[in-house]
Amino acid sequence: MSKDTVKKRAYFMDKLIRYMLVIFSLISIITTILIVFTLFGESFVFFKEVSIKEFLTGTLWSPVIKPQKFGVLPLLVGSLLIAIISGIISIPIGLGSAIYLSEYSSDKLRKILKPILEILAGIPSIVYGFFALTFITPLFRRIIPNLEIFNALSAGIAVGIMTIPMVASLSEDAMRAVPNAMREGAYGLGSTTFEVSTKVVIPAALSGIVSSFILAISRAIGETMIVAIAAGANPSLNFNPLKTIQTMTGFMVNVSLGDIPHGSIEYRTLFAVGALLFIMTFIMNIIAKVVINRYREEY
Amino acid sequence: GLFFSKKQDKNRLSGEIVIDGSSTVYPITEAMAEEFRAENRDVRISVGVSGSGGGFKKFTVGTTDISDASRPIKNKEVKIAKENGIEYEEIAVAYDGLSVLVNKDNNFVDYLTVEELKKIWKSGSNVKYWSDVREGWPKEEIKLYGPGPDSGTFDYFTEEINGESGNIRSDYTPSEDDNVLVQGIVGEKNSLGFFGFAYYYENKDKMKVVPIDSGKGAVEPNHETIMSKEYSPLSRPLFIYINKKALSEKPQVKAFVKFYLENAMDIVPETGYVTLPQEKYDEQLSKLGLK
Amino acid sequence: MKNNLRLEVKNFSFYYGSFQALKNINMNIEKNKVTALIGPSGCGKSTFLRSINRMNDLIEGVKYEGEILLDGENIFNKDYDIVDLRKKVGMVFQRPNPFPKSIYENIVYGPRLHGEKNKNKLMEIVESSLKAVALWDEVKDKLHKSALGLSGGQQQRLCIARAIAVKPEILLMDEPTSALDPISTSKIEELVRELEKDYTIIIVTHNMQQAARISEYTGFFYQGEVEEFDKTEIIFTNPKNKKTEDYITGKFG
Amino acid sequence: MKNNLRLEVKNFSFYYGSFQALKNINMNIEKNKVTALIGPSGCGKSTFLRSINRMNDLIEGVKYEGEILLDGENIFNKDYDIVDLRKKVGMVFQRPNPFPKSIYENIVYGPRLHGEKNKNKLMEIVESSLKAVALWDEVKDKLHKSALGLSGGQQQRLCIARAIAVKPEILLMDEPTSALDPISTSKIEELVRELEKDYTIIIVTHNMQQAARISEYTGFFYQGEVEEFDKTEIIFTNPKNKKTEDYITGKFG
Amino acid sequence: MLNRVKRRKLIDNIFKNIVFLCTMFGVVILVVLMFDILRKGLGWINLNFLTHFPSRFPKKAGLASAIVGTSWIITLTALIAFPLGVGTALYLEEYANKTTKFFKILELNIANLAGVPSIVYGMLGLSVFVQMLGFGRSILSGAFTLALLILPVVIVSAQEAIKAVPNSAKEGAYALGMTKWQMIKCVVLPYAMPGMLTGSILALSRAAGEAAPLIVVGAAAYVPFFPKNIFDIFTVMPIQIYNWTSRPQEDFQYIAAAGIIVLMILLLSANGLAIYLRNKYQQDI
Ligand SMILES: Nc1ncnc2c1ncn2[C@@H]1O[C@H](COP(=O)(O)OP(=O)(O)OP(=O)(O)O)[C@@H](O)[C@H]1O
Ligand SMILES: Nc1ncnc2c1ncn2[C@@H]1O[C@H](COP(=O)(O)OP(=O)(O)OP(=O)(O)O)[C@@H](O)[C@H]1O
Ligand SMILES: [Mg+2]
Ligand SMILES: [Mg+2]
Ligand SMILES: O=P([O-])([O-])[O-]
Repeated sequence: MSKDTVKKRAYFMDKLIRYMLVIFSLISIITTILIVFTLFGESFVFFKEVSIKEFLTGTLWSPVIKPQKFGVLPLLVGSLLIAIISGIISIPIGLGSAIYLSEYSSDKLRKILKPILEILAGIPSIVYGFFALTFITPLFRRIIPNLEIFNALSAGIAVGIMTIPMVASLSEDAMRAVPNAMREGAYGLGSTTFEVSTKVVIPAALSGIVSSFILAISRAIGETMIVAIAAGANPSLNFNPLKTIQTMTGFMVNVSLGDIPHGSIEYRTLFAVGALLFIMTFIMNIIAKVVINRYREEY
Repeated sequence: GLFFSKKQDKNRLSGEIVIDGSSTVYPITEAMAEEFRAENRDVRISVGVSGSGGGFKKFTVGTTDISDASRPIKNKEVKIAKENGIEYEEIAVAYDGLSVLVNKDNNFVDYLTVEELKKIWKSGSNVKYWSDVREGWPKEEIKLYGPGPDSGTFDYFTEEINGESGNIRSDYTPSEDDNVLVQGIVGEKNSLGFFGFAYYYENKDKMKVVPIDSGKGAVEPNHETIMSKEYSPLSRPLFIYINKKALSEKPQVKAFVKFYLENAMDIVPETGYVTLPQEKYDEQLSKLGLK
Repeated sequence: MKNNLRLEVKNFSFYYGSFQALKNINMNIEKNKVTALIGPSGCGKSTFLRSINRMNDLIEGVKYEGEILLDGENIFNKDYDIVDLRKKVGMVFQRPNPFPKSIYENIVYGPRLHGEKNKNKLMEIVESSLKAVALWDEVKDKLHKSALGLSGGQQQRLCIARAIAVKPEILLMDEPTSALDPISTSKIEELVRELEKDYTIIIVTHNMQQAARISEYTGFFYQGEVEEFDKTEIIFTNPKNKKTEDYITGKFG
Repeated sequence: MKNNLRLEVKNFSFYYGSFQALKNINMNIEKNKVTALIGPSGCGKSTFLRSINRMNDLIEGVKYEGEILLDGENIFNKDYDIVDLRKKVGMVFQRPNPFPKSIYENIVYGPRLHGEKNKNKLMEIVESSLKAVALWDEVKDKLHKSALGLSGGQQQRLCIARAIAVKPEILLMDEPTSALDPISTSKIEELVRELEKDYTIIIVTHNMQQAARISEYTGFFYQGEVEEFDKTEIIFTNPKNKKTEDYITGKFG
Repeated sequence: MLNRVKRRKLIDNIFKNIVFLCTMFGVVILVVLMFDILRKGLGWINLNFLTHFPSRFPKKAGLASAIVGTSWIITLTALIAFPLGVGTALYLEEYANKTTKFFKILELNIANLAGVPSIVYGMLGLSVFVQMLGFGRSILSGAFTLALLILPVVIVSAQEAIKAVPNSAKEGAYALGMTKWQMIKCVVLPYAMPGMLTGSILALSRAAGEAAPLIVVGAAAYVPFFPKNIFDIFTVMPIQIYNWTSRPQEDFQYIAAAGIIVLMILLLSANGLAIYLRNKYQQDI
């Protein structure tokens, strides 16, 4: 084979792959466009009947129960509650696990523990749902007697547990990618492992760590089954985690798998809520981006 | 040669039957499918669960042959079916008796009248304690459980008791999963809830069923009272909808529907539901020309 | 003399998995003296240096035999305080490894760790350390820029500055001038001479002249063993070992 | 002489963001000669070297002015084939950067890329390249072990071997012996002398003796400018520029 | 001064114990969960359970069609999502100009997709793959739906893995005259493969446990036959399990637990394979 053909082929491959990769990345854009079309098309019809103002500022949500009310705030609060509670669980515990695995544990132990944690991510969410309902809730009820059978607290904790591996595993990867020379430099100055982790490794791995947080929170907001089983289906505008709530996703899964006739206004709420959820994650992501960039500029 | 002729002799059925729809009707259809398949190995029959509404969504555009439904088809759905040129038959296959339940340790609720139920459940109800329901009952707060507004059971209950589909007080604890409701009633001393008969029947010894008085004395739900409609108004019919074209063009669908109606008397009770009277099945068989 | 000993290495061997990188090393390091370690690439100099502040602990699957005594105490003792050890025994690595932080943050990291909070004091430390390594003029206008934007030699000097900012008692330097030009090199050598008054210094170098110029003692490593260890003048003028002589005169290979 | 020119650098300036690292460089590099670049740390030697094979393209926010002609063609031309350029212009970096693969794979990767498939040939290349950098004996038993487990000096030699395995026409070497002992260093110097017959070599070094020993031409960089560029013997015996003289005699600082 | 060291060491020690407990928290929860599930389900696992089709009789009920369905779906999902995700990540990290609007939109867009609830992907799958593209209620539709669902996680984790590849190694590759793609094969993929695999394992595990979007797409609960090809109708284990948990008969709760055990074993072996691959790659580094 002549050198020239080798070269030509290499160049051709390079070009080909380049175009292929562009197409690959366009798929995610296309997905979004399709989602936007799916959600916003029907929402458009919905907002002909219900004013955006009523939807966004109304404090009562009962699209099926008469009299119909289309104030989405209770669902929004429900979703936020779940996201916050699960974040309180998954972020510190996940990050703690990541630090332990990457900075303290031996290679051998890590090779055992990490896959074990990853199994948590693979347990189907119904299992967590029933775990929350039949284990966490009864357990907490002994301490908090006025905890309702369906409540945001247990569901949020279960969602948090489920997303621990996401934080732990991805953060650990990011931390282990920090070159050892950095650690050695810090240890050489007499740092404890705590100081090496918090002052050198975590700042250096920050972007990976934060993106694991964002994935976990996004996942929590998007989680359906656990919430549908353990948090109840009672949209109420309060921030009390001991009460029954309904989240946006919980509502959506009920409507889409339930008995509501397609084409009715009740059914269209599904799309309006979906669209709102989409916009919300969008805003959350923009905020996260800004925050990360701020942090990075310090260096 | 031998193998071939044998196959021809039996005139075996094959092909697909695609069924989807109500979660309430699913157990019956599944049982039918299982028995049907025992005799017709080559028929590829599948049953999905996506709710009555989800089922109709697929049925009215022609992706399924049969749709399970725990309520009659609605006008909007009829319209879509028309637009897509789908014609169908509605067949009632069983009854479900909605059961009203309280915690096992509840020793004062002996029965409830329809009026009392309505007083408790109607939209804007101000019943808070048992004592608000009937004098002499303790002043303890009632905890209410029931299916969420997206199920057929909810629809039926609100219509029959509160007089309007979707009319219900907004502060009860709904769940779309009946097993989850069982947990609520078992776990809460002052609970009151309702759900499908089968769920009560399977958890009989964990909770207490409430007889309902609709003016002719209190009646407890069981197979006899539901079938005889003595237990009223909380027994409702369950349906399957059959695509007419599939019925006439696919011999396996026709055979399956025939099988369904002919064996309902035996199989329906196994699944925790209540049969229609035999005449009803016969009637429908002749209506479809399957007799 | 015994009183003047800071480090005593006794029958020390070191293994990476099954590969033995150091073989039965014995060496005494005197207080407030500069000891140079020389030897061909791969002979174990870095490994030896990294054993003294137990930096090799960070590598999986290593093991060692023998002992290293610091002021009479075995640093491998179970309850020996490793953080304290590393504070006492500073290190400059073979490859510059600045933190991905600003130049300023790189220097104050250590002092802050060890309790210095006063901003003015910290700034003083930054200035004096950077001046000591002759880097101050080059970077004084970009103290808050990332250290990763410095040239190779600048990074190496920054790492030296970072090490001396915590005022260790013993300083391990692994080829600290390999990436430096002669001027910076002579600045660093000057610094070493200066530090010698208060510090005990062990320096790995490939530069014979450098070893000759700055050290009192020199150890010659060869294939994981110490072939010869003696006063520098003896090693360079009158080595007892044939291999040492060959190596120093460049005959060897 | 014009015919012997391989590289012509014309009014070349280079910026990292707003910081100007190279100022109006002019330089002619002759074919089959060794050109040494010297100068204090941070003066822009690496930057210059990395401009020649456009390695600096990989850094965000840089810009340049002027041109660098390779065989008469400006390498910054829009349609200049950058991959080809880098194939022709090999490079050994200041810090060793082996691939996360076995020693063997590190060496054969390039040749294989450029069309060599024959296993025996590849093994020949591995052996000869490793022998050329005097690494063969040390690693011949662990050719299929990860290259990241080698000592600093071994890694540096491996990277040189990797570079020459693809037989570039021009070789850029950024302090290729900074982590090496004298023996290995002299081996590498020998190699450079050898390669000179077929290659054009530009080498950055901090070691004046080395520059004097191996190069025909020497350029002295100072704060981003070329202060003096001439025959090595002239630079080292009779520099025209005061700064050069001071630097070479070590007076300067 | 010594006091200070003592205090710092104390902090370190406390911290170590805290992060250890964090790790153990996950492990303990897993043990509790597994214990509960095993207690309920282990007695129901036998050969029949693995080889039978679904049935309304607890004793006859089996997972065969769901196991096969899940295997099909997950394999196909991996085949679609992994190249797409890694490819997109490579484009973003290695090819795209990070200062352009297009890049920023692309990145934001991916982060966004991660938050879209799975049910919406189900709706999307129903209208696009099942109806528009005409794949019907098939394995193919299901796999594409799940692939889109996990794509953002695969992309983001692959991106992080690529970011961590040392620049010096890349430069070394370019200096040998490699094209970008050759450089990626030589340096980026080997360095980043462990991280990419981790992300994909997590994502695939999630896909294997998803029921809702597949129900919307049209997976059935009762499928008493094996799919013949990727255009066939199917069921998956989570649907089967979900279906069992919602039945009134108590025995089915145990069967659901047995189903979960089997699903976990399947996930574990898939994880095992991926972990083996990950360690293998990590060793080379
Ligand atoms: N990536 C970068 N970003 C910003 N500034 C840089 C970058 N790399 C180098 N510089 C600056 O450019 C100048 C020249 O750097 P260069 O690396 O070319 O020096 P050098 O002559 O090779 O020094 P040394 O001998 O120490 O390696 C230095 O002042 C350095 O701080
Ligand atoms: N992490 C490691 N794992 C396995 N072997 C190693 C490791 N680090 C070093 N070695 C081996 O141990 C021996 C000594 O290495 P060391 O780094 O101490 O050499 P050195 O004398 O510092 O060499 P140089 O002057 O090239 O830096 C070498 O053969 C090297 O290949
Ligand atoms: Mg070394
Ligand atoms: Mg340089
Ligand atoms: O599934 P449903 O019977 O509630 O429609």
